[in-house]
Amino acid sequence: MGLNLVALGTSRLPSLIRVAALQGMVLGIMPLVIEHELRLMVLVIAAATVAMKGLVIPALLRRAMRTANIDRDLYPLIGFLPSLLLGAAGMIGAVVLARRLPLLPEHRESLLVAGALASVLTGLLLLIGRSKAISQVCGYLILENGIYLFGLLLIHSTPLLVEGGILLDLTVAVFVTGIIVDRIQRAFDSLDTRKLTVLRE
Amino acid sequence: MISILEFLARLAVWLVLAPLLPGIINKVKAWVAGRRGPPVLQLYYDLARLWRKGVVLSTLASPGFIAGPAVAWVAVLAAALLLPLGPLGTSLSFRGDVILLVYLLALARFCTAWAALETGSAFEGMGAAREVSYAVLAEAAVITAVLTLSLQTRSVSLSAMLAPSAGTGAVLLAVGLFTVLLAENCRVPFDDPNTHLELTMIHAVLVLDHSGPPLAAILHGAAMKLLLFSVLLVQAVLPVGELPLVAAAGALIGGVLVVTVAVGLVESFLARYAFRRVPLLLTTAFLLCVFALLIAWKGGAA
Amino acid sequence: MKELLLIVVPLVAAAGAALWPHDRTRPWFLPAAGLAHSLLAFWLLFHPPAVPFHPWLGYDPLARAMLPAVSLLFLGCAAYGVPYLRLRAERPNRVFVAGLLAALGLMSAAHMARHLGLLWIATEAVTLSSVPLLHFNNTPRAFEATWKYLLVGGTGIALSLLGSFCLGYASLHGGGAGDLTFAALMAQGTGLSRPWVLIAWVLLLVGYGTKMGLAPMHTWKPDAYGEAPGIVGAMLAGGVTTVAFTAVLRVRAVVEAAGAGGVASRTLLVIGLFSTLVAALFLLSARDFKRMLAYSSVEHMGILSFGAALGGVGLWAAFFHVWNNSMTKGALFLSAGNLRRAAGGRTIDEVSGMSVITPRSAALFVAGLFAVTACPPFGPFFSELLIVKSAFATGHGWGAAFFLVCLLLAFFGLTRVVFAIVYGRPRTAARKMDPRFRETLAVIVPPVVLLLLSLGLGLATPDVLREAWTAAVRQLSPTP
Amino acid sequence: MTMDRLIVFAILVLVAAALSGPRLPRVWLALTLAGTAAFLGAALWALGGGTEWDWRSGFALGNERVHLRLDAVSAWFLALVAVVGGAGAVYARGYWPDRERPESAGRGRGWWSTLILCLGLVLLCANGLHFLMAWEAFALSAYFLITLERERRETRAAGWLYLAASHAGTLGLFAFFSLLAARTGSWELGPMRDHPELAPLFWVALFGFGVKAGLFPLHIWLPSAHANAPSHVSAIMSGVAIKMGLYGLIRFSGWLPMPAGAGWAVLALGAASAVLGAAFALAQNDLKRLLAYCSVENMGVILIGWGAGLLGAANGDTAWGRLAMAGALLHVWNHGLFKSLLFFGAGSVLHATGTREMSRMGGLWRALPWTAGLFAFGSVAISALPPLNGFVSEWLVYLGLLEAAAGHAPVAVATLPATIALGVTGALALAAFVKAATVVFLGAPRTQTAAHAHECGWWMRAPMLGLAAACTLVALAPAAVWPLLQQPLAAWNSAWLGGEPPAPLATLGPVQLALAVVVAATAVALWLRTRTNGLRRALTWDCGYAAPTARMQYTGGSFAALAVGWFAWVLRPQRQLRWPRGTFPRRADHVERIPETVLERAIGPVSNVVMSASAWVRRRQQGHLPDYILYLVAGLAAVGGLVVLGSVR
Repeated sequence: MGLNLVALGTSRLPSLIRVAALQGMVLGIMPLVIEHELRLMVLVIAAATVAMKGLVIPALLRRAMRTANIDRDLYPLIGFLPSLLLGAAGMIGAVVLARRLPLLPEHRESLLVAGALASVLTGLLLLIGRSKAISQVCGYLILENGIYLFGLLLIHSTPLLVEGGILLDLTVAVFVTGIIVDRIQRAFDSLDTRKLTVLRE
Repeated sequence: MISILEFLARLAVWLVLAPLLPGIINKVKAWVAGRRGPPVLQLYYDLARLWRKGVVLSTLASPGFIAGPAVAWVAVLAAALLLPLGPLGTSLSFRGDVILLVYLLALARFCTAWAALETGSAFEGMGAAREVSYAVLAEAAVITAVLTLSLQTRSVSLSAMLAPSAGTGAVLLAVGLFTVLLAENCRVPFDDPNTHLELTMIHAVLVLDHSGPPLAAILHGAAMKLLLFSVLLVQAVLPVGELPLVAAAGALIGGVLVVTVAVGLVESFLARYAFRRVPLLLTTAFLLCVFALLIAWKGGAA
Repeated sequence: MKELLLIVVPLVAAAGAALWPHDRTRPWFLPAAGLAHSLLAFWLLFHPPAVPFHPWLGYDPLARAMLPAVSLLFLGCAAYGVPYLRLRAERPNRVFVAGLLAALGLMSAAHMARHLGLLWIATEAVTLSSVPLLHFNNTPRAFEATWKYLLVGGTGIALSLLGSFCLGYASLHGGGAGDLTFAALMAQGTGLSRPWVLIAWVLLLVGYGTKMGLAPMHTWKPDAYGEAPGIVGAMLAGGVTTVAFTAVLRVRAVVEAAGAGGVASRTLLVIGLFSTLVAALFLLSARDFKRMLAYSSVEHMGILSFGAALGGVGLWAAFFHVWNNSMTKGALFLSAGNLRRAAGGRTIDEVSGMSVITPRSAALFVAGLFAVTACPPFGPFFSELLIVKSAFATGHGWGAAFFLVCLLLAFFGLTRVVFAIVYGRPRTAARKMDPRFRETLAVIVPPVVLLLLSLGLGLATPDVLREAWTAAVRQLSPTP
Repeated sequence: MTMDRLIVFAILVLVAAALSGPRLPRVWLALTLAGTAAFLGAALWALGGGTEWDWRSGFALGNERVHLRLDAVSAWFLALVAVVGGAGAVYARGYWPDRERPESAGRGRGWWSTLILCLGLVLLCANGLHFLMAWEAFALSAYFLITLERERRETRAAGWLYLAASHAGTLGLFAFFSLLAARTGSWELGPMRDHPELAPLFWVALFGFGVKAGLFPLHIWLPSAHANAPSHVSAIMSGVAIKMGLYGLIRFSGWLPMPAGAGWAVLALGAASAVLGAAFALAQNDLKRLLAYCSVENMGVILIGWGAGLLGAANGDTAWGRLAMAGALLHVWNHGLFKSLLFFGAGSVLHATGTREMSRMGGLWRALPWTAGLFAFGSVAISALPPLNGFVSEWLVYLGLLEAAAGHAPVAVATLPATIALGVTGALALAAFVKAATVVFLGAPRTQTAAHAHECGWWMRAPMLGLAAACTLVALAPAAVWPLLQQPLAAWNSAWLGGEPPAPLATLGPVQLALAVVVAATAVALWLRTRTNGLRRALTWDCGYAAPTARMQYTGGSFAALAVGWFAWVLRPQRQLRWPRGTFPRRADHVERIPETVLERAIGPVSNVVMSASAWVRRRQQGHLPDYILYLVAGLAAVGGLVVLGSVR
């Protein structure tokens, strides 16, 4: 949870990526925590998640950042303080909402839902509030993390294929994003999407 | 056979008597002004002379320049023939003939204006413009009067319509129609038939370039129009239709004379209005007719 | 088993295209695969399988009502693609062809997916596979468009994933075994927990609505359509949007089964009318004729939602309109592609007098314009009239009136732009037109055929299609 | 049986004509004439025999069985379509020939036949769906005809305005027909007086058809379209196409139950269209715009008649209603005839001088004697002056209104003002046509082009003569037309079945004839008399002004100035005046422009509002990705709120 606030608060790109990575790791561990008896499949999933969310993608992003040697400051469209407050508000809202929602007994006390909603909100907030392409990718990552977190609710019931597919798609998505970022950098000599306003009404 | 003879007689009456009226009017004006004035039959002499004269034709004029007056004259005559003469009634009467009468006069107006504009002279243009524009208001008044009559008499053919009811309605109608008469025949206060400031005229300016027989046709037509309107006015106000023959004839002739004298008196005591006030006057006439209409409507409803 | 071929054939073709060495001959993969796909799709249209061959995947009535249209559109675009890619010989087309074929396969999968997760995966895959198509032109503008497409679309798709989870949780909470096939969900019906279903509906509507391009989630559309080649535009407008629409319909069926149909219909109605209005407003002052097409597509998505919201006859008309829209949009995008090539410009400030430069394409474009603005005797006229009629019949009189006003505004905008570029005197921009572009039969026939199809659909709707749509309506609302 | 043959033949031949048009002018002309002749035959057959032809196809078109039906009402209009269509085809041969218009002549021919065909189909279709199809096809082909000369910017603008307005009307009809279909459950059209719940639909129809008919507030598209179209197109648009709107109204007012206020509303609309249309016409200085506005006026006259008919039908006592309605229907024919004649005349003038600006013409009767004569004839006819046909129909309308008044019918409250309005209209129209005819044809040429004008060829002359002949026929033998006329009357309102012509009509005919003869005779007599007296040509006297120039003539503007002043409250003339100043004044001028008031004062502001809304929306989309995501979230929130509201309710 706290990671979200950090993500909102941080003013530098590397730390933002680090946050995302860390969150990915945590998510990877999650299933193991939730699962009481360890099944091979779960292990595989967890490992894959950790690898993907925690290692590959952050590495990718760092590469993109390095290749497009850009200064590491984020130019927020929504200032840090307001976004922090908004994030906090969102988090509270998420908790309240999670309380209001009818949950299965075994999920009652766990903060899974709240956390998921919170990081979804954070992700959206980052997407709206940050102008750097990479920061937006991070926001997107955090969004996906939140969703994945929510997906864990269903890890018993839903066949894991869904999860696998999600993981796959996510990675592919970000991978492609990375490429695009790369290309944009080549095309625009910057990763600031504020400059991406040729196409307009 | 009889009918044909009667028709010819009718024709003769209209053709022969019409030119009297301008003469009478002029006499009245002269009398008021204390002059001797031209003889009553002056117009007859003029017409006769004009009929024999040659014509000077504008180089711009087309055959319409001659045809126009002819058509106008026929139109007025035809309109006149539709008008019943007291108990004699009319030789041709059918439902809706009143509309035909109104539109025959419109035809006459169209042809006069056409003939006037043949010459491309600015003066005639001016006159034609005034003629057709003022006609818009006059037409409204006339139609309203027609409606009033047909409401009063519950009929739509002239011979039956001209059986008026006494009362305020009749008075209003009389005044309204009289005003229209003055306007349609271009008398003071709308126009001054014997001024020679072309700019100030409507009717006389229309005929500036006419001469000879066409001019004769125009003048005679104008006279007939005057007679027509006064006969219409008289019958719209006095219940001529109901009276016995002699009395009716007397009433009719007397009425026409009265109208003519009235026109003469108006001409001698009133000055010509400024053109921008003419619409006001015509509108007043129209409104008078509207009030008459309302009264008739009430009467019909009650 | 044949159903699976619908997916496999294009994917195999895509692989083949990816491996094929020669740029010149590679485009022929498109019509080949397209033809095979259409044959299959129509064979299945006439001989629908009695039972879906797998609970997760099957050529069910809904797929049957939609997929052939997409396949037909693809065939048209593929036929156009061959001369087009020859024209663009300077660009390597390996990725393009492969991506296009893959997109076709995945679209088929998405249409046939009868499982929430599978549907989502397929949709996401379609999105990704169309990314290389978008930046085919390899210009900065193209990249920008692609970037926006990816991020906006991606966010939308993420939301729809969240929505899928919510729906799953709804069934779990309702005591379901966590079977996320639509059949199972509908069977569970009111057993689903209502709040979760409603949340799911919101998220899924917005998510898939983003892919459909419903306002206010339409923002990626003009950029993408404006920068992509004509073929891709046509496929996006006629294919991908259809996929998303199918998804919305499937979800809506579940929500309806869960007893929240009224709410779902109302939201769908409002968002549909809103999209129509927004699109109309944008059209009124559009200047770029490819972006104009994008907004027209937004408008038609609105029309689809409006029809679907009415249910019953309206839904039937919406299926009808899906077909008409695919054909007409295809014709429009392809002829617009011709104009774009010939004119060397894209806005009404640069382009005019195309009726002199490329008379055939211009005439085609005008005809397409009248078709898309619901002028008889083209197909859209009949479907939209039917939608209006059912709106009146179901007592949505004011909705119908609003709808008609929006149509009118859209008509103003469209005619303004189209006549501006078609009539008048050619501009200097047209002088430096692409020298290689000639109005050959190859670039004229495909749009003509598509237009004729739209005409035929309107004048003489095949009974098999009517029957298919009826079946689809019955599948989605089994109660009546 | 033969009816089928005739109509099928007509349709096939016209299709062939449309196809042959671009390439083979002669074949096209032959085919078009054959087609129109067949239509005319069918129409007269239906009118003469009073037989109603009804045919249903075995096949379905657009999922509906084709249902054609030709009853007296549609036949009445079909006859007009055929006559003007044929005449226009001949006229186009001379007016829009290949050698002068290589680029557009072929297109023009093709679209012409298409238009005739679609007009015919509109009249024949008895199924809502197909009616709409024919209707829109007719609107589109008319659009392509109007924009034949599309290289001219103002033509394009006028065409677009027409198309936009017409589409607005069409969408109104979408609503009308789908409401009809939704309430009755089928697209089939036919008498449905037994559905009282359908009555309110009349208002929708009034809008949808009213736009096409050019009723006063909805006429915005009409003047510019009719002015900028090629003249033969203007002729058919003004003479026939706008009548289609009227056809729709009359048709459905006969089939549907009428709401209570219908007759009153129609009378009011008619009075407004008549008076204001005439006022606008008088104010115009563009010959074809003048004619166009005059169409609005005449539609008003027709509407007055139809409104009285509605009131009569609604109030049971049908004698006067029948008269007024008869007048309206007859005026449909008459206006079609003389308005086409006048537009042909205007076309010949335009052809000769290359301008529509009346103040550049003058004295054309010398160069164009035929055109001048025919135009004068048309002017007299359209001013509803005896002894021509315009008077017959307006007289019938008057008669109906007067009878209503005389009978003290309770609805006379409405008919009295209408009558007065009709009178004013007549006077205004007369003024307008005195202006049009005289400023163009009389006096001295105002410009060189006017001086070097040339008469049109026989291809253009013949149709005008034909139309004039048709006018004369109706004018002098109205009683002969009555049997045809009373068929549609009976078809419209079965209570009016059984029609001996109203007695006065039988009288009016001979009177008109006599009048015509006497007028001619007198004119000749006067001419002869003048000749015998001797006749000298001289300069216009002009009160002795020595050197009058053509520029000194009264212009159309000054001619109309008085009346325009009275109607300034609606005409809102815009004047720019530069007085001559100083000792040696520089050139002074006075420009007067009569705007299309409704368009500029009512539609303009509304469209500005809409456009600013559009601009606002566009400003929201400036390419900032974060904004886009924000909109997405906003959409999410909005839908969420909607769902919450919905589920709470």
